[in-house]
Amino acid sequence: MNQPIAHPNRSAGLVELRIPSKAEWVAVARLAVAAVANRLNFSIEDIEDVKLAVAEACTNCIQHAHGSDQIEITCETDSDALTIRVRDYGQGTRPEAIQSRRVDEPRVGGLGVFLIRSLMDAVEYDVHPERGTNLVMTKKVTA
Amino acid sequence: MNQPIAHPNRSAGLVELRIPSKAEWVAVARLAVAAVANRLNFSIEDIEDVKLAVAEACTNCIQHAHGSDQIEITCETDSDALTIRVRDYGQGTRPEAIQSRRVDEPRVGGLGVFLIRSLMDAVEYDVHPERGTNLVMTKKVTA
Amino acid sequence: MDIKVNVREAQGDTYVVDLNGEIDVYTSPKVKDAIGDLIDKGHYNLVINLEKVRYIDSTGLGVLIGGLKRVREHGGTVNLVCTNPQIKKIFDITGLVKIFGIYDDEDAAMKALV
Amino acid sequence: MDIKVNVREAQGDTYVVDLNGEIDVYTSPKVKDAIGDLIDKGHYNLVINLEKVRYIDSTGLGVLIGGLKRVREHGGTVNLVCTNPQIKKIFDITGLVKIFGIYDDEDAAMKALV
Ligand SMILES: Nc1ncnc2c1ncn2[C@@H]1O[C@H](COP(=O)(O)OP(=O)(O)O)[C@@H](O)[C@H]1O
Ligand SMILES: Nc1ncnc2c1ncn2[C@@H]1O[C@H](COP(=O)(O)OP(=O)(O)O)[C@@H](O)[C@H]1O
Repeated sequence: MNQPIAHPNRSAGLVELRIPSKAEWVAVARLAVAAVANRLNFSIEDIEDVKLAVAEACTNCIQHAHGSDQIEITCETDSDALTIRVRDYGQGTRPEAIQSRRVDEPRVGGLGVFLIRSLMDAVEYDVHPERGTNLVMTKKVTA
Repeated sequence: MNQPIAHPNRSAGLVELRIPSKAEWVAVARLAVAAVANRLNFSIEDIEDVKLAVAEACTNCIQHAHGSDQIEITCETDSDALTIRVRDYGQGTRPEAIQSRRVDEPRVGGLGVFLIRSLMDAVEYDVHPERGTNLVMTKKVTA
Repeated sequence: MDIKVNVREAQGDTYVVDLNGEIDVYTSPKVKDAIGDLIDKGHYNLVINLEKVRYIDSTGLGVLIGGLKRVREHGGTVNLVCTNPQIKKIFDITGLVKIFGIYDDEDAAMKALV
Repeated sequence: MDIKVNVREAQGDTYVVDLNGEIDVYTSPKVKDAIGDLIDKGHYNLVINLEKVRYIDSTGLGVLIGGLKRVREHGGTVNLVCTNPQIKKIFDITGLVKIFGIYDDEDAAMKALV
């Protein structure tokens, strides 16, 4: 908690956001990232995909990363891709937990990671039971 | 530059944002802050006021704070007020420079600080020629 | 960034839930409560109108799935009205199109119910 | 978060500049260029239609003021069409209402020009 945001590869197009790990602030992350995506040449549909992926990631931090009071979202923009990192400093999880499934019976839950993987072009989870979860996901601009 | 965001009074409702000090990212600050304001009971008009004040502050960082590559925006929310800090780490200015004027002849420029002071309920500039500029402004929720 | 929920009685013993806004982790409890109330009162045939929903996430989907599960236990069903292509896409990629009846207008959703 | 600029020739030697979107530090250079082009070509009586502008900041105001200054040197003028209450308020508190002719529709802005 409360660590300064690390900047290994600070670039000109880096936007960093921190929100409290509470449901009411997810909309802020969603809209800020949509505004970032708007600066690239994304279609409206792609921007909606990115919004949803970020929201799912934040929702998971809030619901599963116990002990983390903040969520850190960084956006790195290129002319041809948007890379978004969502991380918490809470109680993490085991890699096996990060599974995604399609629905074939009405069961509540378990759709977040599936949606993230479906909507983004590259998704990498760095999970650790103690250190919290670090998700890096990329959406490519398709011209 | 590149200082970690300082958290003297971290509170539950604190949202922090960093954008590159470039014109194209001001819209991200504007929309993120609007999303934060939306979480309080602000009227649409008040949210527009807050958006414009933040944009004017960011525009000034971009146009006047030479040597600062980032702008830091923090929003602290209360049930009855939104306090926004906008700071840069660039070349600052002298207090006398922070003046506001009304227009009585068509002259370009010099409206930003005036608008900030007009639209927000409390505005405090901490200016320094070397350390950069720190603006703290508050908008009260009027029920 | 909020949700408006409106519940209307329709023909037969069916109820329509109109949703207007965004359904996410913050707003979905309100939707869940509205649907839960109806089910608690013994109404098991529902149309949920998503025409004015601009955004839904997995929490919102979870509320809809949860509602469907509960009414099915009583032989009821939940039909959805949805026209937004982005939201349709979400039902599509999650496979929920195969679980929910999804219709382009309320009339069709209603007819399929009774 | 972008601006669309459209220039139309109107009656007499007047031109209308239609703006659609948000005018801020990022988008205002595009507006400045469009107005500057017209003035460079000797058109000094302009109507700038802000009806579809959702947002303007001091950079945008500066572009309008700069245009007005330039056309006035040639005996011309700039009239604005503006209906958005928030934008009207900005012209009001900055005192720009006293410098620009601001009208509720293009017809009125046009008539006041010629
Ligand atoms: N930030 C996180 N911290 C801890 N665990 C996480 C995090 N993100 C995902 N997980 C794990 O991945 C699982 C699958 O997540 P998801 O697909 O969104 O479904 P759900 O949240 O409904 O369980 C979660 O149940 C949780 O165990
Ligand atoms: N972040 C900042 N860094 C340095 N100088 C600033 C900053 N913000 C405001 N100023 C000073 O305040 C002056 C007034 O700003 P403003 O009212 O926005 O008008 P303008 O930007 O058009 O000059 C600027 O010209 C500048 O000297």
